[in-house]
Amino acid sequence: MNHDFSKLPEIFERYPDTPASLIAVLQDIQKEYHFLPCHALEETARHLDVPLSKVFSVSTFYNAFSLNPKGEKVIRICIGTTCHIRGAMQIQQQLENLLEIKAGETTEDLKFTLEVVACVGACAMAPVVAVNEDFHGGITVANAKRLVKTKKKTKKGKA
Amino acid sequence: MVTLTVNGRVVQAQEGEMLLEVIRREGIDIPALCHHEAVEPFGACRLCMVEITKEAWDGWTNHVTSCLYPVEQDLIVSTHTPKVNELRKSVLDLQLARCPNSPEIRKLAAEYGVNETSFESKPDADNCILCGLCTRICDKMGFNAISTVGRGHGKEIAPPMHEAPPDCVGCLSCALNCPTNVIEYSDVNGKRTIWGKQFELIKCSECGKTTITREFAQALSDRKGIPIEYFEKCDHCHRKELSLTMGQVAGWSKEVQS
Amino acid sequence: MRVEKTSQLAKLQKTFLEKMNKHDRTVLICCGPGCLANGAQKISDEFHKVLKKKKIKGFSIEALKETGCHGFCEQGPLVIIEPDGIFYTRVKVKDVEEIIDTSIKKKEVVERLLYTDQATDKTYETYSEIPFYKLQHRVALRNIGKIRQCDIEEYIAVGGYQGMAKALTKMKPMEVIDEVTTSGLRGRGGGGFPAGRKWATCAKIDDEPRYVICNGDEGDPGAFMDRAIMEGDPHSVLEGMIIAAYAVGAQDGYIYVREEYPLAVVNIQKAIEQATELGLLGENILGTGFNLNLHVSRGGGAFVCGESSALMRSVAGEVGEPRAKYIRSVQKGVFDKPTVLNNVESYANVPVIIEKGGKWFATLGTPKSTGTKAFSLVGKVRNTGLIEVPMGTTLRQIIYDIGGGVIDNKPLKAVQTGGPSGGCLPEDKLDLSVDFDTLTKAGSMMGSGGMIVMDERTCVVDVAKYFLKFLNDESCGKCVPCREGLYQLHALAVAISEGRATEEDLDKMEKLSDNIVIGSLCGLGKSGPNPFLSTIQYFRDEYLAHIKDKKCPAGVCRELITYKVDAEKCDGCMACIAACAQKCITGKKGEPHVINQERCDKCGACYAVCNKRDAIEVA
Amino acid sequence: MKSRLVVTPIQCTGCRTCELACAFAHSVDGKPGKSRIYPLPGGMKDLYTPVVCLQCDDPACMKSCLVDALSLNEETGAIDLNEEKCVQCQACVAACPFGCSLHDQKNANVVKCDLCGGDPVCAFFCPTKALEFKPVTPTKRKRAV
Repeated sequence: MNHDFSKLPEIFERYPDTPASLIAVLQDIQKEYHFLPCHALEETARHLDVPLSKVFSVSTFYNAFSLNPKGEKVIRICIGTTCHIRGAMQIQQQLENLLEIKAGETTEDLKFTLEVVACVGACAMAPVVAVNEDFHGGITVANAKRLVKTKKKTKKGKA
Repeated sequence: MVTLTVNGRVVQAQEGEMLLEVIRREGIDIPALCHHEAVEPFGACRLCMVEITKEAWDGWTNHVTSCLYPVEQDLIVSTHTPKVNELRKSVLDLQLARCPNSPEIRKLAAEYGVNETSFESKPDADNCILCGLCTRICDKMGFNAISTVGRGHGKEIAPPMHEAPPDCVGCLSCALNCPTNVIEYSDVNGKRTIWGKQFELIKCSECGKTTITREFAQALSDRKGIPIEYFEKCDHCHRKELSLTMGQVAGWSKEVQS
Repeated sequence: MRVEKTSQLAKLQKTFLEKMNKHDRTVLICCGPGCLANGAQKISDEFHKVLKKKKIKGFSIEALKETGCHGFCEQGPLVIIEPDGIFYTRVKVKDVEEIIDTSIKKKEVVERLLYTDQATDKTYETYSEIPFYKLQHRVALRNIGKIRQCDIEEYIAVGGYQGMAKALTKMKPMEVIDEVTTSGLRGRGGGGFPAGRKWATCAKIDDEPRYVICNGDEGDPGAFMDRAIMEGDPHSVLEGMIIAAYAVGAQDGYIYVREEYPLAVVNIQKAIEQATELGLLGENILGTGFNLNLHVSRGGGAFVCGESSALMRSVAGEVGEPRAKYIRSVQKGVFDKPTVLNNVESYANVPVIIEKGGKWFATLGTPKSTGTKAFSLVGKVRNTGLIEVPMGTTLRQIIYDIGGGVIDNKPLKAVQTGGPSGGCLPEDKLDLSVDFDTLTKAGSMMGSGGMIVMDERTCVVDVAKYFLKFLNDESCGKCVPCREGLYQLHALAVAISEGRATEEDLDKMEKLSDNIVIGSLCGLGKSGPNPFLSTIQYFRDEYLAHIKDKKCPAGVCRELITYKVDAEKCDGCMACIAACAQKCITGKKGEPHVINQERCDKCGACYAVCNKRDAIEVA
Repeated sequence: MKSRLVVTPIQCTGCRTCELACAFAHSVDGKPGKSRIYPLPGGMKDLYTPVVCLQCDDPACMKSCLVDALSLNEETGAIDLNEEKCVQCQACVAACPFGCSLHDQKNANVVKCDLCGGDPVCAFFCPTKALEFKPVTPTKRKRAV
């Protein structure tokens, strides 16, 4: 896959050129490309003067990073304790069935990524599902279906 | 100097020394799989755990990894209490579940009475116990070619992107210090292969014996200013050369004398 | 503009306070995480839209405020009309115009949006009368929900940065530490270590530079107190950090914020900029010659980074693997330099302690656990939300008096405190006082303050399994007992939940747990078996039911339950048929449905959608 | 003034007593170890040179060691190898221009002359004084790099 890496220098600009900036730089790259392309990791290693192996180690240690491309819409099902006891498992299964992927996977058309997240801190509204940065509380098996459907529609509508 | 007691023996130690050093100096055998003097103590394998207490602690005891615990005045250390042995046994039981086929782990576990793990064995087991010695030694040598990848139970040791590591020079330090000998390499026909990367071994310009890899020699030359020619001969031919040079000087003086 | 002197700060406060009270009506729209998830942003947008069209005397758009979490998330989105404190709940976009016309124009009340207590059927006009609020005592959360979120002007207006001014200009560093020691403040992140002692140790170490760090990596699932503070009142955290930095002699500090809290990252960053602009951060603060720079460090999503040594490695851009703490982090912390690390709530308490005095703080709570503590009260409790109560309040008071009891008045089975590393306490422990030592003694812990209420439909084996999975996923993998031990412990918990385990397995788990507790390197591992240990302590029977009778009494563990349609109760609405992903429910409209047990994967979707709730039975 | 191992090749008869002494002095598990000293032909008839570490002033072995396993023992003047620290990379074996860091294949480790901790047995047992441990003026010392 080809990517436009012209954004990288701009990302590097934002932080001091020290190894301590590694995580921040990777986070910005993740935000920009929705994953960490190999080339970007190599550039980061060179720029911050951090061994490539350390960059790889850090990018596989933290949940925030993904080495595989993610979908345009990242659906994150909160499986925090409260969501869990209020039925997040069922929501997860429902969404997995609807999108025909498992949690952690991305649809073939790169439109949706389904993820589980440990807790988004909106426990009072459990169970919670986040679509990109939008949080939706009080999700049930029935309205989870609607959520994905509307999301799919708006996607189609825009395209 | 610090005075402490190890298994009832009063011993002296330097300030800042770790308990493990003192214990081993006393000739007491305790296992430690993630420890190597070349690198900082790590505290991952938990086998070097000992019980510590002090008279002033009123019977309170603590279990610490001796590789990481600095000596303290009046410390009372016990290396083989029933609880310590149980801890080691438990750790070895768990390690055996991870690496059921490792002869090294099997042997050590058997010493603590574990012949088969009481847990479910890892189905796709390799013999890596994730002690991290390989990566830490690699880092210490300044090559940083490999690292831990991922975390938790799925953690592994791998080169970046799981591809041939660009920074590896084939020095073999990772493989030779692996406590379970899990890192594969081969030296065939003047070529060394490790981590999926191939290296040319230097052939002695005199006898043709292979020595270290060219990349390693180049790195040593670049970083330490050692003339690259030094690496062209094997140690044996170097000795022969020295013998002849000295012999020449000696022979010359012999002639002068006579 | 820069504030150069304390007197200037006092003047500013007056100006800002006048500005804040300029309008005779103020509308506060709660934009905390809970309300946002229920559409608070749309409410706020609607208010702006409608108010742009209408001109109301003595009111302008400036008097509309988006605030941090007001606390009563269950009833959100919340809108509060000040100064009377009129409290509107479950506000919808279509209600906005009516609120404006009635409450702002006519200064009357929209009755139907007021809160009615389900238990007593009593309706309340203002929030301060509601039991949920009435029984709380807010110190750390003092400003949240009352001022515009992340607004330095309003923070100063309500007395912000006065504690800092007092510390920097009237107190010596040692006096600041003494004050904090007197207050008895203990770490709110879960450890409960006395903050004053930590600061004193750090101040004494002869090494430079020193650092202050704020742990905002609130990783406990089920907890969102720190999130609410960082989003709603970030300046209180900054002020606390400045005071700490002054006390220990640090010139640099880091605030480590979870990236899962994007708004917290933004607001903390914004707050730092606002404070720096006013000269309350940066060089020569208040003309005292004291300098402090604060930086935001975003966490990468690793629970273990809540552990201080892992957090410090993460701040340095490394993998978050903890180090053994025989050499303490106050001595060798971030970048191997002396470091004071406290959590968000701890810092938020500090300005008040300095302002009102440590003695005042120590009058709150119990002698050994002073002050108040914020909790996120969630789970199967009626009034979910963010609360703050004096230490020593009993669990029963929190759950029943503030929380309004269990949903649908079901019996309470357990309350889980302390996050994954904490434990579950049964009904008969509800009269325990909530403080550090009592909870630990009972086999749970204070933790960062998640409080999750569980009813009879919660299976403790499932809860233990859930937490063990979480901890197993989040283990950094460095040391063997945690990496391998929690993995095996989880595997055994799964075996129990699937009816494959024996009683010997329980013994094995207890023994293994003991060894993990002693043998692990960091706090994550050392407390890792707690979810199992506390549940087996109080709910052994339920474990045995899974093992011996192959039954899950709570009807949760899939392998041990069956879903059945009660033909008499089923009215054939077909809702379950539509919800079933396995397509294993058959039946015609108006006729009782049947579940094909062979194909049923027990996902529970049918149970969840059944209109006549009890037409589908779990056994 | 520090003592040094002084080699006088003319005196050497190639009897290999030094080699034997060294192997015994450095025994491993009760078995003779790898000798650190080798009397080799000096290029002329009946001329032998006992080749042994020169304990250079600026030693290539020490420079090549990336884990600081080699260090100067101030007391003995020897470049000592800390076997506990050594990672077997054999950089020193390859780097020494005199071939005096050795790889012991049998025990899979690296060895080098440690002057027997200040009293080298090779010199003690040398019947012809081809090897002597005695004080020398520093100017005669060799440099490797």
